[in-house]
Amino acid sequence: MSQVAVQTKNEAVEKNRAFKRIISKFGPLIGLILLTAVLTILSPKFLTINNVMNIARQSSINALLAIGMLLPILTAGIDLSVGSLLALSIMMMGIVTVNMGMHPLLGILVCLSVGAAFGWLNGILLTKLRLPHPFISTLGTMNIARGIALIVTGAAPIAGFPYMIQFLGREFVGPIPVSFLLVIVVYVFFHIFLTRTQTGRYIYAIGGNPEAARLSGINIDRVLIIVYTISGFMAGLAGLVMVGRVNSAFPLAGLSYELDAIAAVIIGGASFLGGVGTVWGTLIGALIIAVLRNGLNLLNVSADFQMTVIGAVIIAAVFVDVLRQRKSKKA
Amino acid sequence: MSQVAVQTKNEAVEKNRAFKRIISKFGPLIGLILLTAVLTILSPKFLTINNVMNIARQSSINALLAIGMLLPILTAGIDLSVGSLLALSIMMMGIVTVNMGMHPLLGILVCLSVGAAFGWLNGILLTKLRLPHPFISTLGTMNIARGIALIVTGAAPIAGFPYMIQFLGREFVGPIPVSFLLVIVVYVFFHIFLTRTQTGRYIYAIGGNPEAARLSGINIDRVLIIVYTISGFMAGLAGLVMVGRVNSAFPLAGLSYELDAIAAVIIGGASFLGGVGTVWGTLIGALIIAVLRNGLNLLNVSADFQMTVIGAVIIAAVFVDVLRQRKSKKA
Amino acid sequence: MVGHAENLLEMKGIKKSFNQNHVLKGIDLDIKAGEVHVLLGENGAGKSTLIKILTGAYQKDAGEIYWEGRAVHLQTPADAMRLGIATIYQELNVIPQLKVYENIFLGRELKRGGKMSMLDHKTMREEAKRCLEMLGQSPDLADMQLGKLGMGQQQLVEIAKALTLDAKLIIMDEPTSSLSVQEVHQLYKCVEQLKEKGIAILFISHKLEEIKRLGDRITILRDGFKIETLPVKTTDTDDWIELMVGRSLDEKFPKQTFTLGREGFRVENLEVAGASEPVSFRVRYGEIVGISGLVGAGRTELARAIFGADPRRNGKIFIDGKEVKIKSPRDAIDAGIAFITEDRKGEGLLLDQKLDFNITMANMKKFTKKSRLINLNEIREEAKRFIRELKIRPDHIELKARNLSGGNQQKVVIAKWLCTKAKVFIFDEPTRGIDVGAKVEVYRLMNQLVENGAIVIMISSELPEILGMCDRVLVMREGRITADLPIKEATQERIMKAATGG
Amino acid sequence: GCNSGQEANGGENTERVAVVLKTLSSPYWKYVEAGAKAAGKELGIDVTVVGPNSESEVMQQVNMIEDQLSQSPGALVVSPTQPDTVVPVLEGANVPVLLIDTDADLKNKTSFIGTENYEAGYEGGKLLASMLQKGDKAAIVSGALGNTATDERVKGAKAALKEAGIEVVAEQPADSDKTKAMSVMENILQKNNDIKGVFAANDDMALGVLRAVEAKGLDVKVIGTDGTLEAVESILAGKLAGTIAQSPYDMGYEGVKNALAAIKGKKVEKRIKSRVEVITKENAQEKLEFLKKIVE
Ligand SMILES: Nc1ncnc2c1ncn2[C@@H]1O[C@H](COP(=O)(O)OP(=O)(O)OP(=O)(O)O)[C@@H](O)[C@H]1O
Ligand SMILES: Nc1ncnc2c1ncn2[C@@H]1O[C@H](COP(=O)(O)OP(=O)(O)OP(=O)(O)O)[C@@H](O)[C@H]1O
Ligand SMILES: [Mg+2]
Ligand SMILES: [Mg+2]
Repeated sequence: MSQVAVQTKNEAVEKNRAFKRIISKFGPLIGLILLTAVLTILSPKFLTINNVMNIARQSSINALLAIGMLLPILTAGIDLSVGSLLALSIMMMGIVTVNMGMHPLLGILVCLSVGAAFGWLNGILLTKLRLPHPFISTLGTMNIARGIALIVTGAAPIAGFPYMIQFLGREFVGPIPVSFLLVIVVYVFFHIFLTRTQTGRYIYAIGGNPEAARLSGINIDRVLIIVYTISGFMAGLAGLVMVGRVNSAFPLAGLSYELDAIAAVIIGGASFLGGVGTVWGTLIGALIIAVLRNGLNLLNVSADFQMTVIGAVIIAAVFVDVLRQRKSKKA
Repeated sequence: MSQVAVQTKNEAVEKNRAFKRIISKFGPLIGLILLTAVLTILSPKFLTINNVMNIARQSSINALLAIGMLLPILTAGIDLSVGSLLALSIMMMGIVTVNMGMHPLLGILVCLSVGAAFGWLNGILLTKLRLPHPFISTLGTMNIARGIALIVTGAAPIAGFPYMIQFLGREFVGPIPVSFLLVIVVYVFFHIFLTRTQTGRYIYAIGGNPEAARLSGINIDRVLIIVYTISGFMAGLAGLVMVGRVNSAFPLAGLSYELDAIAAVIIGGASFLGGVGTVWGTLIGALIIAVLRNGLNLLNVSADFQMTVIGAVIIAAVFVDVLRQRKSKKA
Repeated sequence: MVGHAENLLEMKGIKKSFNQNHVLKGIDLDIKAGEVHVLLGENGAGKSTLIKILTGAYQKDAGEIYWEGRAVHLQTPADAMRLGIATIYQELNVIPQLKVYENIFLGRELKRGGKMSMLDHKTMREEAKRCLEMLGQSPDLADMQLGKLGMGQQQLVEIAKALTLDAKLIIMDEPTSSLSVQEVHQLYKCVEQLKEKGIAILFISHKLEEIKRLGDRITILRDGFKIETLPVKTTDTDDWIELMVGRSLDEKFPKQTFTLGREGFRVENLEVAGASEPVSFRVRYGEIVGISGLVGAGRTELARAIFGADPRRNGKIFIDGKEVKIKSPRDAIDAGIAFITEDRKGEGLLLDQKLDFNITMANMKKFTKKSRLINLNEIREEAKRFIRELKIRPDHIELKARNLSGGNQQKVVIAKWLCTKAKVFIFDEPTRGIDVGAKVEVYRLMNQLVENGAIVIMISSELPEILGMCDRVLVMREGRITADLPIKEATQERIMKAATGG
Repeated sequence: GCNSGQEANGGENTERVAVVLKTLSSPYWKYVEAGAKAAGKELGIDVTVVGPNSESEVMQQVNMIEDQLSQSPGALVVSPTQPDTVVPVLEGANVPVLLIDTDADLKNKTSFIGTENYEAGYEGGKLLASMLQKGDKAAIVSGALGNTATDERVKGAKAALKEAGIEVVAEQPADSDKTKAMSVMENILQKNNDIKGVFAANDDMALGVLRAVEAKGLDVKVIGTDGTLEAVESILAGKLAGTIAQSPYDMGYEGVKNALAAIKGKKVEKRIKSRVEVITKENAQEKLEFLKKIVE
């Protein structure tokens, strides 16, 4: 009988442990749920299908940038250039499709490849030129890309994109914005990439201990170049969605978007020291930011208070996560 | 005889080594010298006393912020809030001295203590609330402080400060701006602080290996709180200089100054991974940025090209340092 | 020019220097298939540097390497792995954030199909489990996050990693330095099995008994030169030592016995996490107390709890009969306790700081003048003194800790704690990675400490040194003390029995 | 543009006018630049136009003024981002100083050329009110708080709307960013779907707002400010209801022209008003042609 008792207890412990693993996996979710609960109480309009779809749409640009940003952060790096790359990508797309009247598909190709190419450059600067930290190389390309975006059209915006380009950012499937469906697809892809492929695991390994990774035969340079290229590519993709949303490209687009992207990644539980962070955490981080902005608009919080509230909520969201982890450790 | 020969050779080796040590200590200096040389050739106005003093004055705000930023970076942290703290500090000073007409000394006290108090808060958030990385806590306070700065006067600027407050940012001793003298004094102070005091050394130790530091009996929390308090204090001091320069305080002051400060620190040879970086490197980093901006202005480079050039030079400045180090290693 | 075909590996005239420091001045080495070839040399002799050249981690300045008779150029670790060279480095090279099985397969993951296909987590997990069992470990380990394991277990993971690689040559740089008896024997068995399969092993160790037991040939390095290659079985260990240090060593354990004094240090009812009962023990002046046990027995945890490095719920600590309240390492240091940690890289050193900084950092107060400024000269002098006393090499204080050899790094950690002038010294694996000559220095130091009225506790997984240097032995198992033996009664068998519970 | 100026003077010592703007990275300031350069070309003088990367770089503008002064130009034309901040440095200038677009409390200024932003905002509010009924609901989308130009416009618009009895039910910031403006408007409409009109503190935001309105298929009048090419095209297409143009081209042109007059010692009016144009569908075509001409 005591044998059975022990077993039952063990099972309970096992269950408890599994539960904790889930909690700890979906940690930042608690912050999101809390925030949603508060806003639902404060504003009756908040939890309506319509508004939820608004949030889904509004979060998509940042969500795409953030998932790109997750990779450099996993390797203990950072990519400050994404906002500028977004701008440069869409300006080039505008020139190709609107000013030069080429086929929209070519425009999309240009948009994505400009982002990827500059991202690749970031990777090369970091690995081949051996610049000390991506903060510097991407700060450099951030300025370079923004400068070029301003130069190419003399700071003039470009409007009137063909429907095919606008599709992603504009259309709906039923009530669901295509841009959010894109986000889901991209996130699933990245989840598989990071957990189930060699390169994905190497990204974690490099962030965890670069020297050990190198001695294990991992080609660090190659992985880092891939990482920054992907981050740049995602900037291009986010740009494509943005153009679809506002049907125009302007050289100051994406200004300081890198901060929101980084915040989403970190709120989502990733670590600047590298090696720690998940795709789903990042998604929740991006949603927290979008929900917050949306809620403040709905409540018509005055502009000066908005900043203060955003600051406080960023801290609170992360703090909830910290509390949770502390608790799960104790128990 | 061969004995003598060996000795001479050894001496030569010793000298060579000492020379290399100096080079490696003043590494980023080479970047600065190169940049100066190029600009002197391109513009006859560049190397005039008048212009050099312009650069000294223009660099001083960033130099003060950067030396404050060096401390968090040495501990493998970061302080994103300095720009906002600068704004909040000077708005509060404006309210106290201009709007309420109190004594300027009280105003200065308020300015410095607001910065320090918020910096202290950053430290508390990091150490006592155990937020995962100062990026988040300071991103939060960055928004909070900016929000409050906007709220306190309803976003209106404040002008007409008493002379005593303007003194630091405005006056000259002979041809030398007081603000630059202040920078020198502050840098000497920080050099002594970091190399010759317990707390200073602990800052390096924490950045180098926090676990080893803790096991060596270092009270990490206490040191980190000091670090962020100092960083905040320096934001207040930089604000004081800014108010002196422009005789006004406005709530958007210091917007994105954290980026320049971080860039100065990193260009100056410090590492984001902590434990590495010097006071003089940081000064040179700040000067490189100021010289670059000034030079581009003198050459009347158009705004869009300026961005591109600044981006390229940031990368180049760091790259020169990398090349130098690689060479000194090979030899 | 080609190498000799009968050699699996041949290195000829290998030279390497770091800045002005000429580490290798022309080393020749050859390894045959199926042999265990041992490298022996003092700390800093260049053993690790030589093998890092062989694994592609460093680039040689001069010389040639032949693999199966053909000249090869090893640019990256991947090149060496491709040839069939697996390496267990001296310092742990693991990714704490990844799981154990992922670490084992790092760099050569198994995939479901072609080159671009997804990873086969299942097979990797299975393989890892098999390999861990071969090393006498629980297969459940495979799914643990590596960072959560102790040093010893991490080292085992490194070994497992090398074993799963289908290698022709396995390099082991002091693989047993953080293992305890049981694991060490498991490893010996593995080595013998590998040998039978015709796999060559390049083995680095400072433990002469194990060299004697495992080795076929031994190559001795000194001052950057190869001194000689000898057959292991027919030569004497004393001859090796003489070749290695240039003089003979009279005794390996310079044990001194002092008159026992009163009780100086006592621990009462201290709970080590996960243990079924609390720990109590006392130490008297004039004795050295050893703590023995298997990997993961909780010895390090006990020390950390005493030192305030981990939170501790219960337990009292007394020094000279007076209770001391310890909540943090600072409190412990103030109370006069020094804790020489086992993981020199993770917990001991500031790798990017100079030696004087490292040596003096736990006792900065001593060098702070009334002006609140630190006297840099005094720091330098003090550091120089310890560098001289402990024979740390190279001996200039301007060197960063990172650029020291493993054994010399260990000495720096010891120096740091000697510098605190503590009353109670807890050494956790103090001689890990230290050469025979230097070990004697460390033992002498312990004698000196005891003589000068300090309390010395030594945690060690090396039975010979426990038996050779201690006056009393505590044995731990699963967080409890299972035996407290005076040295006269302590035999290898009794200690093992208490450690395994068998 | 400046090379031709030198040629026109046949190698003589050309007069040089330095123009320091708030930024050069938006269409509005590009028009000012175009005006200044055109004046330089016509008058045969050397014109240098500079400006920081963005309107938030206040100290960078001050630095630019210092750097221009150290090259001793004949006159300086400045458009101050934060009016108070340029006072100390310009007070020490020993050349004529002309302000354009935004005024500052500067004793030694030669002239101020421009419209107050408050006035532009007020005109915009009036225009919006004229399209609505008394008692209708309206929203305001402002720039980044603390940006004096957009803040002043919002104040002006609010005053005009209040006078006309229009109720402002929401006022939210969108940092002069088109995408953010769209999101903000979506959210405002979520709560107030009976809004009839929106005033946006610049044209970029107005176009973002318009996009959100269009997506919902609502009939909401959107008024912008600046009169950029993109906005005017939108007005022509019957989308944007109107915009307030402050004649940036004229400001640049007049600034340089009067600077030369000041150098030559001629008398310059202390206050030169530039036109505020209310652009709606009626006059949009004309404006479009003008804008297209100047950006070439
Ligand atoms: N990266 C480096 N930079 C500079 N010097 C180095 C570096 N790596 C090793 N050295 C120096 O090379 C010498 C040999 O070091 P190595 O690690 O090969 O010694 P070892 O024989 O393995 O010693 P141990 O037994 O202590 O492990 C030492 O003097 C060390 O200081
Ligand atoms: N940070 C940690 N998190 C979780 N478990 C840990 C951690 N550190 C150690 N352990 C576990 O605690 C147990 C005791 O480890 P400890 O290091 O105290 O043993 P030890 O007797 O000193 O052996 P070793 O020779 O490995 O140092 C081991 O099972 C180990 O896996
Ligand atoms: Mg070694
Ligand atoms: Mg241990």
